Amino acid sequence: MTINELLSVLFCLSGGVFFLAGTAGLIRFPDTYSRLHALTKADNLGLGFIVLGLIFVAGSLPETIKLVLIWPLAMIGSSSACYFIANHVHRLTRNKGITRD
Amino acid sequence: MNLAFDLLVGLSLVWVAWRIVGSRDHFQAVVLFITFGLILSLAWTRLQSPDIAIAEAAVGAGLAGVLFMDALGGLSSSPGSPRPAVPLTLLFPCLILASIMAIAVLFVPEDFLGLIPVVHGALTDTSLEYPVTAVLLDFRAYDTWLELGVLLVAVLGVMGIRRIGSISGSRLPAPADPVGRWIIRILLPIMVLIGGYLLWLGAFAPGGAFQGGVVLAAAGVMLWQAGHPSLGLLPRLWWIVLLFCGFLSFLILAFWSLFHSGRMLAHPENKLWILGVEYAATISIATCLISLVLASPGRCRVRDN
Amino acid sequence: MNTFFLGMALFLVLNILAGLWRVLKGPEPADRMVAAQLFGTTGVAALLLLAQALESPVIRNAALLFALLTVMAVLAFVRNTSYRDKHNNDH
Amino acid sequence: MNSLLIYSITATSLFTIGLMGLAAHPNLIRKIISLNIMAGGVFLFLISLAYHPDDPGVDPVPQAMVLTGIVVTISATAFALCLARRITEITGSSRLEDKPEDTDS
Repeated sequence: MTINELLSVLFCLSGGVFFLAGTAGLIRFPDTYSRLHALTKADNLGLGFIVLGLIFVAGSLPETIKLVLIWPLAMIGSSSACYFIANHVHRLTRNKGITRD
Repeated sequence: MNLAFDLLVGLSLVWVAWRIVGSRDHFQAVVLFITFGLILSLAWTRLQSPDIAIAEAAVGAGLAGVLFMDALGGLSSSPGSPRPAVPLTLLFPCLILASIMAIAVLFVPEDFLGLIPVVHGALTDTSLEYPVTAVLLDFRAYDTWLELGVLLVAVLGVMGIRRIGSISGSRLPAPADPVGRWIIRILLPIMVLIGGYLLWLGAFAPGGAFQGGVVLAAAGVMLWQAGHPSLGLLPRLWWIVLLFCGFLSFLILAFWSLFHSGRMLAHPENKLWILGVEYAATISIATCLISLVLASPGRCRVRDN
Repeated sequence: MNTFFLGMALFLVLNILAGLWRVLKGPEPADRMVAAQLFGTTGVAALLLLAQALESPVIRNAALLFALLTVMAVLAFVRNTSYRDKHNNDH
Repeated sequence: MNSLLIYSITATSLFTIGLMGLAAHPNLIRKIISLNIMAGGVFLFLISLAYHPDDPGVDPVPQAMVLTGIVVTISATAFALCLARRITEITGSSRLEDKPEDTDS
């Protein structure tokens, strides 16, 4: 096992830990706002670690660039989705007359 | 490990499908259906069909989600039925059907090769290097041609139901807030780029007219979601030209080869012909799918009693 | 090495299955939507790992598309539910 | 027990589950989702027959058929949803009941 493969395994495993944390957060957190943390923080970090791990074994330069491109795109997508959902929930609770800080 | 992965994906597909059918809440069923598409694309990946995984990614994650969410918003949100979703009298015939089909699967011979040798033998006759694209655009060009016809019929049907003649007057969603406009400004050029890249890739690697068209369609729908009329900006004539250009280019190719070689849709000698047909088909697929999504929301213009 | 990547992908699929509990339980539609978006990110990672494990780099295109497109369903969801609320308030 | 068997049996189960949903649900959106599940089952069956793990690779003809099939399915879904909207507008309900209600109004 070369040093590259070892690093790759290490980073992928830590990415897996973050995904596990994200899933646990999705299931265990009490309300919608806190569940959004699982989406925007834990899973994006997990994806970042897995991308980082795969870069070590990706091979050619174009493939590496594609891999590196995927992470910021996924982050843009999920963070804006988080904003939309949070905005939506906030509007709903405000319309119902429930104040929630 | 392969076997474990296959078992897990298969079981989760069946379970998710069962939950989709069994759930009372319609919104829950739609979200589960989006997840179903995701797991299905993992199965396509495992079965070494990257073309289908790409198409499923664009259709399942993008277009189908938008269509069903729109439909949930438009149709009345009546709560699910209080009785059990699946009656028992239906369960037994379906179980029998499933077991008959499963037993039939056992009789598929192990060394069943299908059409692989034929396709690979004929691949030297065509100017395309990637077999799936060669099948789509050359060997089974009739299928692709009529498939474009089906898309056109679907668009005409939707236009007929909505009683509208073009999508230029179709209802716009409320303009997205600054964040929505910002992400669309970032994501849209990348999506158009990927659509073109997939189209270019199709001659020698997984990609091609269908995948490129679906990705471009998703880009158009996303633009529309930001409150921009996207294709609705076009004059009606240009919109019709874009809708029909794929179908018409196949028609022209058919007649051209009929006069030159005596057979309809024979192998064109020149690679430019195939590329032209492929590009026209991509534009038509994208235009048809965008029109289908854009034309559906809102009420009908004329209400008859 | 490929077996390790396939095993990681399997682990991510297990994560998705565990997260389905939130979709089923849900109480609000927004919770279900959060779960769907989370599956999108997990699915991107699983597809990337599968691309490495099965040695077919074109799968990365599919992963790229998932990363780009999962937000579309959220946009449609927010638009339609807020429209429906406005509609209900009118009557 | 190999991958071919797993995926084909999954495909037949998906087809049956979709059929069951199509018959059981009165709501039109649910019927259309069930149709989509059935389509997924058919596609999975075709591809599982096309897949050969050994040297000849994957059969391109079913792949091309499924590729066209996916695009046809999404356009048919859009058309069906449009029809469902029209039915809802005319009858005022998005359900198909066994006993038709009085729709005099």
